[in-house]
Amino acid sequence: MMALLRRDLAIATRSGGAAMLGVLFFLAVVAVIPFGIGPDLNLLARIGPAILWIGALLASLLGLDRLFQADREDGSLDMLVMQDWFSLVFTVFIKSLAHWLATGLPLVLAAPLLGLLMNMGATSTGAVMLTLLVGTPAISFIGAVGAAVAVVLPRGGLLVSILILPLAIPVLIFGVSASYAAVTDPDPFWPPFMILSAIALFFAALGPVAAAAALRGASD
Amino acid sequence: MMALLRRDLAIATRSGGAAMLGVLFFLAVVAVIPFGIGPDLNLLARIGPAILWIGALLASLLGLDRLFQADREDGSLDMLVMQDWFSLVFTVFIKSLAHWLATGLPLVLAAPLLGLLMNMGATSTGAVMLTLLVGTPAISFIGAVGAAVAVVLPRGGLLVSILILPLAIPVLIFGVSASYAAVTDPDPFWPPFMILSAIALFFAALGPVAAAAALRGASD
Amino acid sequence: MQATATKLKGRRGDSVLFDNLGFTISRGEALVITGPNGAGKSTLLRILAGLLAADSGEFLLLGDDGAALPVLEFAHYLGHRNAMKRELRVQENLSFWKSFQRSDSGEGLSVDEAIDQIGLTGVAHLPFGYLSAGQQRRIALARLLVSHRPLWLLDEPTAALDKRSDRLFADLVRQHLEAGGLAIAATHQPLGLENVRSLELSGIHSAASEEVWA
Amino acid sequence: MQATATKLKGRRGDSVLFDNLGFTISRGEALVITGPNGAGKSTLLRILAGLLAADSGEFLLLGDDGAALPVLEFAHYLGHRNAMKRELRVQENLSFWKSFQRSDSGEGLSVDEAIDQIGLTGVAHLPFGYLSAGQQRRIALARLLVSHRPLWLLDEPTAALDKRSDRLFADLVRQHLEAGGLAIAATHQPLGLENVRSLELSGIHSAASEEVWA
Amino acid sequence: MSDTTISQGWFTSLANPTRFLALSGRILPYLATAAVLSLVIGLYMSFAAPEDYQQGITVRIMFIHVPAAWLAMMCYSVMAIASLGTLVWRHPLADVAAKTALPIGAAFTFLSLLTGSLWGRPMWGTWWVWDARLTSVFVLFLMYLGLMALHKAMDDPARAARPAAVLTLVGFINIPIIKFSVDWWNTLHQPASVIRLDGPTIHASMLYPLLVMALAYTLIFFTLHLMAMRNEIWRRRVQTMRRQAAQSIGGGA
Amino acid sequence: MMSHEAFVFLSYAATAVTLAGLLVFILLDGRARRRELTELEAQGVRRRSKSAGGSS
Ligand code: HEM
Ligand SMILES: Nc1ncnc2c1ncn2[C@@H]1O[C@H](COP(=O)(O)OP(=O)(O)OP(=O)(O)O)[C@@H](O)[C@H]1O
Ligand SMILES: Nc1ncnc2c1ncn2[C@@H]1O[C@H](COP(=O)(O)OP(=O)(O)OP(=O)(O)O)[C@@H](O)[C@H]1O
Ligand SMILES: [Mg+2]
Ligand SMILES: [Mg+2]
Repeated sequence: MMALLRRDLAIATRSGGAAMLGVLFFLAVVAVIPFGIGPDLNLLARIGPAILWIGALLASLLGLDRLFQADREDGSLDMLVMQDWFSLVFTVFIKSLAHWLATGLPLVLAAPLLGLLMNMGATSTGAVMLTLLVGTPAISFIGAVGAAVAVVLPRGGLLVSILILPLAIPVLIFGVSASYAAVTDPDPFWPPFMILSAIALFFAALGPVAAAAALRGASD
Repeated sequence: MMALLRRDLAIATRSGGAAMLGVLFFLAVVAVIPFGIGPDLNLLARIGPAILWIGALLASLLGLDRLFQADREDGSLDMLVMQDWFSLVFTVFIKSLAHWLATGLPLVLAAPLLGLLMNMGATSTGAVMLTLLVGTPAISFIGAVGAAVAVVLPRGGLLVSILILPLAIPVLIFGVSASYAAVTDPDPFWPPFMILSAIALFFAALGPVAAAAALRGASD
Repeated sequence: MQATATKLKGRRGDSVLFDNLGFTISRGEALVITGPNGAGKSTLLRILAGLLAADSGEFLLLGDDGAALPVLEFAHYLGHRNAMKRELRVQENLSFWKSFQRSDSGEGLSVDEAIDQIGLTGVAHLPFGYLSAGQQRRIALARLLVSHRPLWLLDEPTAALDKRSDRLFADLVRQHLEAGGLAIAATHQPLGLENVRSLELSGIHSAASEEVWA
Repeated sequence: MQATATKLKGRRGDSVLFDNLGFTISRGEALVITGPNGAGKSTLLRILAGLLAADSGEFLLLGDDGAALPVLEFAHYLGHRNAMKRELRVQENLSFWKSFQRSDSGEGLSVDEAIDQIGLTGVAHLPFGYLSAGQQRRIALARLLVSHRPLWLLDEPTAALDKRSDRLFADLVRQHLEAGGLAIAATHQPLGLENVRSLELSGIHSAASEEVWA
Repeated sequence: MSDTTISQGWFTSLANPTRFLALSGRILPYLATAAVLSLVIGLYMSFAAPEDYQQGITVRIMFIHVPAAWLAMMCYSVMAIASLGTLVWRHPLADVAAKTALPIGAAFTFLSLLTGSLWGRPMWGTWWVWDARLTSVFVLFLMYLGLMALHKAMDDPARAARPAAVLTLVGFINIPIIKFSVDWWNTLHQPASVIRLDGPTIHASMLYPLLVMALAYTLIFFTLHLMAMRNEIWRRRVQTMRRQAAQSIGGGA
Repeated sequence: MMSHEAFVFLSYAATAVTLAGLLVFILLDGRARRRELTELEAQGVRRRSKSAGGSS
């Protein structure tokens, strides 16, 4: 399974440059928001965490629709599906993890830079990083379900994103509220963060199982 | 060439009513935003144009990288390249156009509805529609170059993202700033809009030629 | 070890491709499936591999002690497509499959040995996408060697192979059979194997009679 | 009409696949290219089709009046891949190519006629992805019929075809030749054509000598 | 009829679409009559109900708004159960049930959004706020539309069944979100004009019309759903017969 | 500003229109499907389960 992780990462870094694309898109999002807000640095700092989170959520969608489609096209998917149920679920888990390492993690690492651009304080930036670190894997895991469903579709693209976005909303809600709680005083940081972690764990368990079920049904 | 346009549109619509998909995608993106930044209607109205533009950029990015790759994988690309230079450029133009019709146009048409949801005023919505109408084709055309380059490089290559997004970001920035200029009083709407139009025209001319050149060199 | 299919029925959409199909092969035996295009050879192989569900009937792999073995883990499936990534090197592709398809039933060859066996010494460092069609198919065959699995399910294994590679492939299968393996192959061309059983699919499809909706 | 290659040199990376290669075929003639895997057959065909640049030498198509015709517009190229969209119906795929590859050199068959000719009557409304490998290849062959082009460049046209379709294909090529067409095919299997010229690529590659970097 | 291994029991008889058609055909008239009757009674009661001292006449919107919202969620729950049927028992009718519930559920969700907006304008002074409940209902609407798009994207219903079922089940997490997100949202600041749910606990004079209307909506849902299911069975039957006809004309390859 | 009655009326009207539309759509769809079935049967395409009788 380490081999699968290594292979998917190798492909991601070699072709398309998923990591770069995600970070650049992220940057673009952060770059245009100030146009609307105007030069109000305070406001920027206030909505900064939300913007970073929204940007990260949207950037995670890039490449997600090809997660299994590419394997189907060259025939690898057959070999992945030819495993017992447990290994199949684990395979999906690993593939989602690889997707996260290639797209999600760079976003987390880029967050401090963007926090700077958004005039966010250190605490705030740290909180966003921490919540992104916990939250973006959840998006990859839940996204795997959409990607698995897309295997039977001639073309994934937008449809996958449409199917995934509503599911990712809880992650966003708690990610953002935990980030805010870290800076606004009366609200405690830990409760929303714990819920976020719980959701992430839940998705990490549910996503691969659901995606595996969809893949089993899809084979033709 | 009409046949090509029809085919590409047919493929796009096969995956579930392209026009409806664009609108749905946009709805999903917009629905996500208030969860992030909170239900403050004023703030929503202010960042509305930026959100619409970001949604449009994202929608274009999803699927753009496959513009030629899909044709290459099934062998159609050979037949597309087996044409004289002028027809090849025209073919690229048509394919980008089909991409825009399938992803960009629905977004333009959906903009008023989303403006309503984002609590944007009529002027603001109109300005966004106008800039999107001019700007999204530019993204498709410049994206075609990236897509063509992706085909060239046997291993995809980081170049694609590094190439497309930096070129697309000016479009995004002028689009957004023109939309804002239309509502904030001191700023004039026309200068940024003219620049946007100029960029769009430039890309519409340059994109297909550059992409065709890349494809000619690519064939292996 | 023994592979037995009983009363298999395969369907695509509303047409029954084959019904009441049965065979048994044991260690050292091969089965060649023939039939016109669209007869259902690939469908049959996918059903045997567990990638498609049979409409009815079953396919069992029995160990030497008579216990049923999971086909998923004891069979190699080689489909029309090669299951290799164009952007990765041959070496990377094969070692990925070697560790991904590791099995308890025995050790496979090393990647280099496998490449030698299919006669492509020296291509290990090339990206898979740089190979010619026949070379790609041969690398796909090398996948069968890098991890040992007793049952081979091969769908037109010799597509795009030149004559020398045809013979080379026949040798590989013969070695596999001699070592106690089993092979089931769908093909349009003689495989150059002796003593194989054969199964011919007629290509005449009947409509599914107990169609749910009708 | 006449197709002439003179002193063609084909290279992949640093190895020269063939050098000083020449041939001439005229109306009604076919050329069959053979050679082991990786010899350079596909490369040669792609060079002839204008999809790859030759290192040196040239390939010319001369009209009956001796004027050079653009190969791009007068040749059909059929590669290893079928150039069909899995998600579109057979009918849609073929009519797309019919109107996309419209040419002045003559009318092609209608889509339905072409499907009849390759013996797959009734599949027109199926998505291409639903067809079996051989059926897909036959639809790819039907593309050559829906728009008329005098020169056919075929890369392993009979891959995945059953025996009956092999003969059917041979008939199609024969008809094309009799109607004054030309054909160049790379293959590992006898095509069942009589009176064809043949060209064998050795598969022995030499290193590029006037290497720029050396 | 067939010797396949669908488990015995009461739903074996329902497993057969022909029998389902017969049975549903017999039930439908009664169901439809009951739906119309309860609707008439419910409408009468809701207009007979006294006006609310706070909300005035607009409180009458409640009698169509709340049942629509309930049905929107119930319909999704029906789909989720049907999806379980698809995944666990591979029951072909379960897929039909899940697929045909989609447009009906979308319609009810749309109605709850629309009547909510029409109520919100006089009550809150705005058509729409991005409040938790409103947004999560909006998300539910999106999910209905997304699933409809998914079904539309695949021409072979048999292949759409399982993936769509998986997705429906995963999307079920939105239902509790609709219920509970009000509390979660409190962590973010809220606009001043909020719905005063905690205000007047519903008085019996409003409770009864509401309950009758809810019953009417439920009956309407089941009537429409049964009809749509019958249509879908016919659609698949036609498709099957067409393909069989084409095959017998075209002959095998 | 509309009167409150107007909002009530609009909501009831919209509900009526939507539900009626759904009903009409389903009715028309059903009619079209049954017409197709009778057409096919008139063309001599027969349902298997019918023609096969009770054989299992
Ligand atoms: C577009 C706007 C609206 C949407 C999407 C919406 C949605 C919902 C939903 C989903 C429920 C069911 C909740 C449950 O059963 O737990 C509900 C119930 C209810 N809504 Fe709305 N609503 C909207 C606007 C309004 C407005 C403006 C009012 C009144 C001022 C209102 C008053 C109520 C009441 C009284 C209930 C019943 C609560 C109960 O007793 O369970 N809604 N709404
Ligand atoms: N994914 C699919 N969906 C629906 N029908 C299919 C699918 N794949 C194949 N079929 C149909 O099933 C039948 C058998 O196909 P199959 O691929 O098993 O044939 P085959 O014997 O392998 O043929 P070939 O020699 O051409 O490879 C064909 O009629 C084909 O149209
Ligand atoms: N895209 C490519 N990039 C680099 N080298 C390539 C590429 N395609 C093929 N080659 C190399 O060129 C040589 C000839 O390949 P070609 O595909 O022409 O062979 P072929 O005669 O068609 O073989 P086959 O019978 O297997 O189809 C091979 O050694 C191959 O490794
Ligand atoms: Mg086959
Ligand atoms: Mg070749």
